[in-house]
Amino acid sequence: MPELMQFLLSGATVGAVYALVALGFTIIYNASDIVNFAQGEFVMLGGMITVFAHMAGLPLPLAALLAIVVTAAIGVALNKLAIEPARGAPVVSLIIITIGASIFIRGAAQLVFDKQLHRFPAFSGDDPIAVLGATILPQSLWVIAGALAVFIGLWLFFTKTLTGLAVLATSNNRLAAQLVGINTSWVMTLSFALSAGIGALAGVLVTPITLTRYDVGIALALKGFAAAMLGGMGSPHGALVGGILLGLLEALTAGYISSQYKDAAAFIVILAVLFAMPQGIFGAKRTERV
Amino acid sequence: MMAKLTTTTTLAALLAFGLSGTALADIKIGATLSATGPAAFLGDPEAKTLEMLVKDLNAKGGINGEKVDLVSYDDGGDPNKARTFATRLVEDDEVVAIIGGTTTGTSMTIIPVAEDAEVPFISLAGAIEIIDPVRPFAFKTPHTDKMACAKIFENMKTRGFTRIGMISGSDGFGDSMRKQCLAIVGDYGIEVAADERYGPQDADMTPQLTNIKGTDGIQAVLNPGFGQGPAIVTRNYHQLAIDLPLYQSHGVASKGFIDLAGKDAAEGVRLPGTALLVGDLLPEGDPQKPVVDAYKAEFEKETGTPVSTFGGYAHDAFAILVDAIKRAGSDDPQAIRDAIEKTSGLVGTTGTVTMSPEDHLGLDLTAFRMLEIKDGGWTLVE
Amino acid sequence: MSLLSVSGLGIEFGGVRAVHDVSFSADPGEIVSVIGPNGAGKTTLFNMISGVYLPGSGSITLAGEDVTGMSPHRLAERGLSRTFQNLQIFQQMTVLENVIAGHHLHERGSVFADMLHLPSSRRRSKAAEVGAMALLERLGLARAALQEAGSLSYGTLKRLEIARALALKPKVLLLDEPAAGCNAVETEEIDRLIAEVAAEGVAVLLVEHDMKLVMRISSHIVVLDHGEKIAEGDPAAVSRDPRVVEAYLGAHAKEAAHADG
Amino acid sequence: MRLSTKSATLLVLALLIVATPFFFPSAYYYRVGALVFVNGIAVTGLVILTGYAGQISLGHAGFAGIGAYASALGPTHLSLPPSLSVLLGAALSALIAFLVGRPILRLKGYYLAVATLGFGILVSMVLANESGITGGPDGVQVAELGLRDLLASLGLKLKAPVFWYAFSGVVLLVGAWLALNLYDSPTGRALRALHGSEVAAKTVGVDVPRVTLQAFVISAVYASVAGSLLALQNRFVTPDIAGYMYSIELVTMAVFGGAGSVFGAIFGAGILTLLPQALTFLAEYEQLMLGLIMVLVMIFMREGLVPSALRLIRGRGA
Repeated sequence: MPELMQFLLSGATVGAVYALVALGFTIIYNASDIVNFAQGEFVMLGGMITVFAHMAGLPLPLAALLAIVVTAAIGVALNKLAIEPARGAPVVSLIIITIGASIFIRGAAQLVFDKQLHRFPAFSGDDPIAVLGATILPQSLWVIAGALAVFIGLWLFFTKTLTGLAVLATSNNRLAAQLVGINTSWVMTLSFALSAGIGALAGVLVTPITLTRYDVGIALALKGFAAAMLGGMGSPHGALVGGILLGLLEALTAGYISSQYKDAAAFIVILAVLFAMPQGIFGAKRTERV
Repeated sequence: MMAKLTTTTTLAALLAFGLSGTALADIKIGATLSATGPAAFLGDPEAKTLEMLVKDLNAKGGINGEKVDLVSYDDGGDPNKARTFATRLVEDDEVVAIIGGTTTGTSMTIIPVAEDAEVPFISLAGAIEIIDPVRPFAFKTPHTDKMACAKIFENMKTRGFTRIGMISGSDGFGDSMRKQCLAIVGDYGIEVAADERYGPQDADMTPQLTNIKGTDGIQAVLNPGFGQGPAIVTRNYHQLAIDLPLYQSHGVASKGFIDLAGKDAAEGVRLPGTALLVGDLLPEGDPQKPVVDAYKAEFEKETGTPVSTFGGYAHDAFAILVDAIKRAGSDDPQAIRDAIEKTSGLVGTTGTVTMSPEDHLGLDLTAFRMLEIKDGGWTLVE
Repeated sequence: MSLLSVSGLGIEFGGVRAVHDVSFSADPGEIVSVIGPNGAGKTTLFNMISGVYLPGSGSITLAGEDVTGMSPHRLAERGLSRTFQNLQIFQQMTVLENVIAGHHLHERGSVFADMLHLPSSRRRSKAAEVGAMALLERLGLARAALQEAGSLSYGTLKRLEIARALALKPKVLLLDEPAAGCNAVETEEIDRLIAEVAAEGVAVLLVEHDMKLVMRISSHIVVLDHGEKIAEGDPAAVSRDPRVVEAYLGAHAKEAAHADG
Repeated sequence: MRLSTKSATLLVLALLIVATPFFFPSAYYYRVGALVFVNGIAVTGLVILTGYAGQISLGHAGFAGIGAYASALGPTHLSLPPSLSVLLGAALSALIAFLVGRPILRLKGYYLAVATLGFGILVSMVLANESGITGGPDGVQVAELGLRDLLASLGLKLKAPVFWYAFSGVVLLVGAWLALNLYDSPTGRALRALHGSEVAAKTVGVDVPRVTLQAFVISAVYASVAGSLLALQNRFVTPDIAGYMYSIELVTMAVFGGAGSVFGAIFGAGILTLLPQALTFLAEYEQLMLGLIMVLVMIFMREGLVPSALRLIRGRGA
């Protein structure tokens, strides 16, 4: 039984990492229907900027705050410089644009920072906490709590605030949103800032566990993306549940079946879910208009 | 038709402009290294080392009075690019020797090019396939994975371990070393009772380690891998409070590993390393001491980053090459190759190199030192 | 038995009844118009008949075969063709290619023959091209044949869609507002064309806002309001029906008059 | 007389292939040329899938991987001659594309992008993990194709890069010819029609799942052949060939030059293959520049370099 518990805790830790990345995808997707392939780079930036600001002598909380703010600004710049000028472009073009942006950010990061692995100290030390015969690191609790907090924040944002509703309205029908007085350009700016900020926060929280380097973004983005798809694009519930499910799936496969094929197992399950439920578990169904 | 003509000339111009060569120099040495890409943390110090050594050598008057010109390319760890750059080095830059191939994959694509062109090639990658079977023009400087396995198993044997667990990275390094270790583990009377894997970018290895922990009678655990994996394994090992000795590979033999794993988690971890990491612990009179101390001091002064084993591989490759050119007294590739093969007693950072027609590595196990991490630093086990 | 018959057809979107319990039929050579105010469910009805939407209830029979829920390309194989209210043109293709694509069912063949440019593939293409040119001539589009479709005017594209739909050699043709956005001359041409097509034995289903056009050419009219059929009959009967006048014609007469300017 | 696009494209390609070697100072340039052609072959397949049919794939390197490993493993495991192994790889890629394509192509847009991405990653994972068969992440050696020796025995001795330049060039010409034939054929029109408007394509009778699957399978075969050629000329292959980055590079090449035009896409492959070679002194900035190019081209030249340029020239002329 302690084995199962350990697998579950591991799954929850990794799953919370994926969920945090997936949550970052939601806002931009909700505002613009764009899947931002550069989301993983936001996570990387969150970690790397914190590392380097901390090395430069800034206290950790301040370094983390700086990382989140700078990354949010980079998110806004991405929107202004690459996404807005391409409005109305087909999906293929938008995919290439965001992939291009992610490669660009990665290339810049290896020049600005370096190519080595880094980490900074865990927030509450490294002494494991025992849970039913298994153990979990305090930092994992931080990540899980962070994922939950971001989830609740987003859920409240999209259901209870006018701004959140404006974001959804913009996605549904940009023109109509403009007609009822929503400043859609501002909504887009805000969405990118929020998404990037959440990505950076994820980076800050997970770096003590996963370590960071200029190129960690791709792997994180792919897993976060898979989680978002599994749960249903655009739904905060989906991102959270998808992330945790994916983490558990990997941990249980590694624990009980084969650690060699845990990633493959995860991908196969996702593909299977997509074929059965093309909108993901919590995704909204959309009817094509003719 | 106009447009098409323009295209043709542009293409030709592009080819002629960018791709054609550097000015004529006395002795031209080529390198293709993975200074960027997934293996950048290996290739970057290698590239910096070569640059530094060439500058030094020329400042001291070069080889036999002739200056050395280094043509170095960054293959990004992509074997396809490595092959292209190797072709470029031999066909276009007309170098007399190639250093490089940061990874096994890139090295293996360079070999056919070097063999075809009959230009000596010194690889900086670990796999034994590079020099076994021996090919006339292929050499390498790092210990093979098999030697690292042997060193570790020897140490385990002296401690009386007969049953161990393995957790290997599924990247090239981890996979190759796992295979080599499994191939020879029986020779030491040791049985691998648990054989787990993890992905190169995984964030948590507790499920695999839990399985190892739950396997009966395991006395020690070995983790072949490099990059972040071993650091996370070491942290998870500590988290699960597994009190068996943990062995890492030479793939993580750098100060960075201790920082990433954390001082507490890394305490007591053993790994085979080169003298380079423990220069200050070497007794006076150790033949390697002056070499490693000089390289370490210079590299750290020049780059501001701590010295790593990988940069040391490049250091040794360059030393072997310079020594061979000196002895050959010519920059004819064939003569250099013959001289490299006769390298004898050359003291490098990884060990003392003595090559032969049957051995294009020239290192033995004594060059490896079993290290143990204590209080966030290295100690010698023997 | 009718060529096309629709019975009890209905669909819901998110709990809202878009179309409910609509039945009617059409015979070869007939022009059946579906009219009703905006949002009455006319296009939704067309989308169900042409297989774009899966009906929630009811059935559709084509030439005696139940084709409910059949995918559009299978319906096309059975001789059902349509145009769209919002243009669905192959923008990147030339005008001629658009109509050749309309011949797809007649020109399709082995993909290997197509890639190898075998004589069989060339023969199929050539035949389709000849047919397409003839249709373009008929619709007065021959001069634009080699232009990229995306560069043409709205009215021209409307005709292009009709040409493409006719390329299928349909038994049943669904026209969704063919005259919308067309000037008086163009409208008259379309009017003539629809009559011609019907005279060749095609059952034409028409959604149109131009009431004068509808009243002039329809042999049968189905009136929808809020997704339900409220009346049906020949133009004279429908225009006299008090429910129709109340629900629709009163409001629409003004609109039509306005449109005529 | 006005040349058709097909004849013009083939003529220009043939001229480039034959004429540029006169400017080559060393054999290395043949190597680069051969790489351009190999990428050109893979990218021509993407023209059919993305340019004609409008479907995206971020996993085509997976098929290149299958082709590459087939030519590596066929001779060692099945004792097949390398040439037959290439065909076996193509057939295997076609079969896998057929099986995977059926469910995957039901997805649209981003979902299709991710599903194909996942497929590519799965392939590279299998190639890396099944090290007993594939040699694992460090790769495996590939046998000599044998054609060069045959030519040598007939008295035509070619350096390896020269031989591969010529061989890949011929394969590229054939591939371009097939793709151009398809463009102006019933199947090609059906594909382009569904790209323009899927619903309209259906209503004119296009069996959309069937033709998209055909496009997917054909493009997979192109990628597979390209992978085989790459493996055979490198004499060594690692799972990197099936990796995410190579998939992205292929799509970028196609879209950069113009996914809708065979010449454009091959041109894109040429530029993006040559650039890193021409700018080796900027290797540190390679990623930066690649990313920037992708973004800028998509913003300012949505149709890609060649079609946008042609439009500009024609616009001026008219």
